[in-house]
Amino acid sequence: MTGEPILSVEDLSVRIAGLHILQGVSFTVAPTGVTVLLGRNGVGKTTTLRAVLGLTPRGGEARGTVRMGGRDLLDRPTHRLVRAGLGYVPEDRDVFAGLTVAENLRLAERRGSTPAYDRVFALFPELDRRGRQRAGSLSGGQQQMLAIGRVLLNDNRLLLVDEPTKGLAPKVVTEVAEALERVAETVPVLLVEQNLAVVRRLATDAVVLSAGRVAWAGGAGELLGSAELTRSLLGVGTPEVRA
Amino acid sequence: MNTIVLLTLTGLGLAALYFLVASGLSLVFGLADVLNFAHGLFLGVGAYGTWWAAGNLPGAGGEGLGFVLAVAFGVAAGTLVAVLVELVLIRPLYSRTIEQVLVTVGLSLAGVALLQATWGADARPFPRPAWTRQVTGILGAQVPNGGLLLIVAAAAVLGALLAFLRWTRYGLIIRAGVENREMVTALGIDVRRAFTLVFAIGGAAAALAGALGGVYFGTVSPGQGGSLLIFAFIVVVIGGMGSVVGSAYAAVAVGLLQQFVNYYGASGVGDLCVVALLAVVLLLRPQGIAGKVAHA
Amino acid sequence: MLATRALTWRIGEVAIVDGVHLDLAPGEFLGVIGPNGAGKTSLFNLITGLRPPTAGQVLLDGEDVTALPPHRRARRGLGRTFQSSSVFGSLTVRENVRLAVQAHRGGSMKLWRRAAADRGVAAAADAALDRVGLHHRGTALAGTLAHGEKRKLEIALLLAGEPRVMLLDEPMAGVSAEDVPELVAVIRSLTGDSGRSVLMVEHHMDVILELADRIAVMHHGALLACDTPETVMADATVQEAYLGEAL
Amino acid sequence: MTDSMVEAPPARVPDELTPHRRGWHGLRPYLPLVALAVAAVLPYSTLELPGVFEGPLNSPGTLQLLAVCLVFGGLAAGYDLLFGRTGMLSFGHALYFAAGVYGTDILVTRAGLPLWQAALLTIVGGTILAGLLGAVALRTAGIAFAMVTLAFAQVGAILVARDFGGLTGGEEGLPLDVSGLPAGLVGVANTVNLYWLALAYLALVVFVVHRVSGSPTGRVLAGLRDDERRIGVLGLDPYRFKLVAFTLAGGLAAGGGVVYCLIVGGASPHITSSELTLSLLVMVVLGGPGTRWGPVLGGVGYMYLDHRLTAFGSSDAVESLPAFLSRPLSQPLFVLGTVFILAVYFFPGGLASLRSRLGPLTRHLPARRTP
Amino acid sequence: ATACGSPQDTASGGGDGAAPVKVGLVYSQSGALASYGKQYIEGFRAGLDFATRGTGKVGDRAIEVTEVDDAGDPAKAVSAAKDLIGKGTKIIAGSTSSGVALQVAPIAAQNKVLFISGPAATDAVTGANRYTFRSGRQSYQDVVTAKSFIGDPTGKKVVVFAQDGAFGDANEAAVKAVIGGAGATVSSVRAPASATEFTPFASQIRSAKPDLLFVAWAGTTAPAMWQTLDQQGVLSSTTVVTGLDIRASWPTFGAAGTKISFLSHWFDGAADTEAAKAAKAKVPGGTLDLFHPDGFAAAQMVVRAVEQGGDDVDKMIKGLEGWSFEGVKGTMTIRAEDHALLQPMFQAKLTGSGSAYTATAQKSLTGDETAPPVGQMKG
Ligand SMILES: Nc1ncnc2c1ncn2[C@@H]1O[C@H](COP(=O)(O)OP(=O)(O)OP(=O)(O)O)[C@@H](O)[C@H]1O
Ligand SMILES: Nc1ncnc2c1ncn2[C@@H]1O[C@H](COP(=O)(O)OP(=O)(O)OP(=O)(O)O)[C@@H](O)[C@H]1O
Ligand SMILES: [Mg+2]
Ligand SMILES: [Mg+2]
Repeated sequence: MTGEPILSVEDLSVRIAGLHILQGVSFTVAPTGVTVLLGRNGVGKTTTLRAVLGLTPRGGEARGTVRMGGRDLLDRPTHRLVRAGLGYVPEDRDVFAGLTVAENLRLAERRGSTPAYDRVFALFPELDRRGRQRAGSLSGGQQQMLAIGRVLLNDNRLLLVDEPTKGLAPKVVTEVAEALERVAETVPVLLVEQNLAVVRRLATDAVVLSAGRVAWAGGAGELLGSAELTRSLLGVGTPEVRA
Repeated sequence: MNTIVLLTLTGLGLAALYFLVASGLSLVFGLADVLNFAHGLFLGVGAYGTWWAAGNLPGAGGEGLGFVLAVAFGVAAGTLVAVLVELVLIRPLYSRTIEQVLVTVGLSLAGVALLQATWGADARPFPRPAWTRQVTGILGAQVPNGGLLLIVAAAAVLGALLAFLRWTRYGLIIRAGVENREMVTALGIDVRRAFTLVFAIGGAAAALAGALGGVYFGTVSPGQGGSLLIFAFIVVVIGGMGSVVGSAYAAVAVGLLQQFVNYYGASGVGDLCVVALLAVVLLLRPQGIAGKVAHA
Repeated sequence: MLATRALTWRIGEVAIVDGVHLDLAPGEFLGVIGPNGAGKTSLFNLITGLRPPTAGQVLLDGEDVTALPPHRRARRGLGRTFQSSSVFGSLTVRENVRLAVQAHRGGSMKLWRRAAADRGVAAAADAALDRVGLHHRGTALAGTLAHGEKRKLEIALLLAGEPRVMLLDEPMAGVSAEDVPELVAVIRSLTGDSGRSVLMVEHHMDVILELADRIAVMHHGALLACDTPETVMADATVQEAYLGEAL
Repeated sequence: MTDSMVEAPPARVPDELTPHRRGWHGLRPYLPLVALAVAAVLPYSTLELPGVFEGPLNSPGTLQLLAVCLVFGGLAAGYDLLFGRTGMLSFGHALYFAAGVYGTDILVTRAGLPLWQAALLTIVGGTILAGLLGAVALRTAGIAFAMVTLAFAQVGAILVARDFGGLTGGEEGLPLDVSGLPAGLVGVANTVNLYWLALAYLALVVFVVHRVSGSPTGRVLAGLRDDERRIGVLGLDPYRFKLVAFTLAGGLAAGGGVVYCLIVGGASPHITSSELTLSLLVMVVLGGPGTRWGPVLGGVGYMYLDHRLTAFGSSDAVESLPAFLSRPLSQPLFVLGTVFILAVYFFPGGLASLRSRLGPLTRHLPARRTP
Repeated sequence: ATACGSPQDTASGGGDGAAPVKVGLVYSQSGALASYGKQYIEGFRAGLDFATRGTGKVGDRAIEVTEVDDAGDPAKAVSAAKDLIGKGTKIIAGSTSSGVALQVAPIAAQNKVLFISGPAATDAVTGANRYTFRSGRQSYQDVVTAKSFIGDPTGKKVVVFAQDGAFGDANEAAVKAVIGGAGATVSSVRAPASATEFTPFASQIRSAKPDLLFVAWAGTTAPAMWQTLDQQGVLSSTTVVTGLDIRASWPTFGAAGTKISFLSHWFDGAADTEAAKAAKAKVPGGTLDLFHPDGFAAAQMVVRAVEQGGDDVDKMIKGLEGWSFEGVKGTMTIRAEDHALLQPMFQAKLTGSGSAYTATAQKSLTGDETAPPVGQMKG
């Protein structure tokens, strides 16, 4: 790990509707590169990202400390965090179905910085072409592109990205992975991803969650290089099985 | 001929009144997705605020600039109440639409009762410039000036609202916020402020409608808003929710229909026609005249 | 078993689905691939009747069902999953599946029967949950499931209906790597000698290659090719438009 | 714009479809019967509840008030079948209730039919009316559905107010001609029979709603509330099921109208107003939509407040307050409205949520003692 | 402790010679008719004081008044009436609105208690049943007063402008009977009660060119309606008659007020009777208004009933039927056949401007002149 972590999560615990979903999760995100958050369905990856952003649902409660640049993030309003440079690509895409693609992008513009439309349209020319289409009528993959494009419009200090390649055609998966790689050169990324090929390509650090706790944390190379570790933590023999 | 002119112009006056009431409703209901049954309260506050100012506020009165000042005071009062309501009562309840119903219904009951407790149940004469009671001869028809005033005001409000929605980002923020508030905040936007603003504008429009409605009716009474409200709801729905332009079309359709049927048809068929219009429009086009096609 | 004839759906000038001819034999597993926005989900919507086509026909067992509403087609044995999970969020996971079983077995219009008393429905529902590995979540509200769990519930709902023709829209999206083999096994068990047919959209090529007898390639609404996996994978256009350089 | 207002009806698992919680042991299923028995013998008690009721429990005034409350409890429970359990927001439910009230009244008073015939005809007629109008209105969904039902109800209100053929008495209403009624239903001394009638109605509605919700059909209705498209893809016709729920709820409301007409001894146009539908909605929300007892509690509570607050407003306690307090407090609607607003913040999820909210509290109490 | 009782218990009334007499007043303290109710109760208190000469007692029996708010809702009024009757009340009075009066009247008959209806103007209360009386005027008396404005009606053209519904129907029917019956041609223009824009109706009226326009309009839209009639020149082209409402409404007529011929049930200064003076002295503010006389007369009738009947309702009825007394308005007579209350009515003019208007009596009609036709007792 190099330098001070950009984000440090300490003893994060989340309860929703009486369920103890995260039970004291601690990890850090390095100031450069991609830190991946891995784990089976339902272990709490999304819950972790959302807690960092202050998006724990009503009736839920997040405790612990989440620090970025020496400041505690918990209990700060989400929109402040985002304006301070925390970009978020949600798991369910969450595009505004009733708005057009262009309106969705316009909404993502942040005051005080020039929106980098070139960057977005270079990666996803589809979005440029479909500016006037209602986002709700986009195909699943196109919605995913919009969700990613929305966050690339601005310059961020840290990106929280939840399963960005889900539902994308293999060719686009490669493109998105490349794009994230390029982004990660300047902005650290905390990534949740199920596609191990993508993980292998991008990840510098890895955190594995299991049942609401951190099961393993360390360098990504170490994890993916060891068949024993991947089998015990990720339940797959060698990641090469899924290309 | 002059009967037709008269019916058309007075019908437009009526339409203008409906539109004024509906515009705020449409904004709050259509954009912020809050079924605001307390809209009548904002109307009442605007009317009573104007009435009170004309009698008590130095400089304000029933004529000329004094009247403008009184109306401004009423509108300010309505806006303030709307903002307070949003901040205190509605804000904790976004996305809990069902409970919003309870709160706004409660508010409308309590608010109207409070007006009644303070100023009594009886109608009070409303201060207004003398010229609003007179008529202007247009093509042989004696058109009441009060109605003309409403038409002008409604056109101004329509223009202002369209400009607001077109030239600012707020329309966008609110439409997005209704779909998914969380995601709007996750884009770094303070969605709460936008919603407060919508309520403020809705409240201001309602209060203006209340004040001008007072001019039109000549009196102000606690329950006055309520009777207009049902037509305003109908106008909003026929027009397509959240579409200000749609509301304007619908208001004109409803106003003229009522006026002409009341004159040429049997008595009271006007209301039935409006209700029938509502049912037919919705059955043929569930999203209203100007509403976009809802998508699965 | 299932066939489409020149099935077309246009919005204005644009053809979203463009004259698709498709034949699905009994027991066949047909994979559908294609770039994002190719019209795969739209094709499913036309086949299941959620959208009326602008032209063409849908045939089920040789019969024209183009004019039938979705529920009538489902009654004839057409089942599907949705790309973005659509489960009954305010019901428990188990109740979700029971509803699906009950819908399939008939007797839903019984106002005076105790639903819980039907052991047969309960047993079938539990069996379906078991197969997708969700039995331990039976009492959770479906709306609160994690993303991957919802995907599994989608498949359980489909299984519960025991359809003869199944349309799966990206069943693996978001399913954790560890669970993929299990789910693949479940899907594989759907076809085989049971005579059921499957039409599956999936972007995970390894899954498609493992399961599909034939692969259809969609592009700009039209069917580019429909052939054995080997032939399709060797096709240069598919390589270029869809697969790109694999990671 | 979105129809999320109606597409996102109160998310709550119907009691009938949730696994039974432990804690009540085997007793829980019998509690409703116990409650019914207690309610049935209530009129034999001379218990005085000062401030709660004007007279002892067995006094006609108290029984009349309770009867009205019970009818509305039943009405709210019936409306919840639509709203809370199927997710259909109808703004015209008052129409079927009013059809029950005016139908009975007109058939008895104007046509001189015996009560049982009038009641039967009215309930059948009300159900058919609901079926027909529902068949049209259900071609729309969401807010449009709400407004179409409102439009139908509004037509009903206009027809009643216009007093066609002098049938309805217009805004003055139509007192019920009691000369042909069974003697047991007439006169203050027989108020208790009306009370029992209302109790029977409430019990019937709760039972029907309970049975239906727990039936295979109820399961489909609960599914409809969440995702109509999915129901279609599962092979069920959403329209048919919604129509069944709408018709059944309409029939139950018409039945409530019959009982109410007898209790109040006539019909007045208040009950045709859209405000009544709104009140039903408020009752259900107040109590907790989609729960077995919530709507009943909401309905009973609402009507109780509505009737009793007039007495509260003119009570000495209120009048002795300073003017700025006593003026608003003497307005029943002010207090009622304020109660609604407070209820949302103190009982989110309705009165019925009280149980689950108190549950953890009681569970935690013993734990607190030993920190 | 819980005691057991019969579910059919109702307290029996009095019995004991010195026990207080229970009187229940069910009227609007809140709701849209609250100000009518307020006048009624002030009038009642003044009347009770007047009729018992300040003692509040009849003989040695105190009158114990229970007030209940019905908020204008018949259902609440019925509940209240049943409660009162259950507690042994033999006399019920009040009913600010017609709907309430019509719904409570049968309850009184079913339970054999006396009911004295209040400001409710509907003709249907008269002759409703032998237990029901009224202490105010009825619509028919208004119309007869209106007729007095046109002298000989033969060949005259009369238009009734009224709202849809029972109130409008009753007025239209009464005008047809009273003025039409006397030789005038009567036609009508009807508008929905919810109407807010009156130009179409004003145009219809103007083109009908009536000799007399009779307006029966109640509700908050009245000022707008008057303004439209004025603007469209109806008020200046014909004689327009309508009922004079409570004082608070006078300024809302605006400029139209001085152009209308009013028929009046009562206004302060309409007559200078002993009772009126007494009432004026007692009523808070010292100014009488429209419905003070109704409350006042109700109290007089209650006292009379108790004097004559004690606790026996049949005797009360006997004592009231045919009774003549000096009320606020002048001589009032309870007609034995149908319990109509024959009473003087007034013609009035408004003068003034702004918020200060005064009404002056032009003419008064005696109870006999305005008597409605004798009807059959229905129940
Ligand atoms: N609102 C909620 N109420 C109750 N439980 C919830 C809620 N949200 C999430 N959970 C539960 O928390 C657990 C963790 O969910 P989370 O979405 O964080 O998982 P995940 O690791 O992102 O899974 P996936 O890979 O499927 O996306 C799940 O079991 C889920 O059911
Ligand atoms: N109402 C509409 N207006 C315009 N274009 C539409 C509309 N509905 C769908 N489309 C377009 O139709 C195309 C087909 O969409 P569809 O969802 O069928 O794609 P898909 O093949 O399922 O893609 P994915 O793999 O990303 O899910 C997309 O390009 C989409 O943007
Ligand atoms: Mg997740
Ligand atoms: Mg798709």
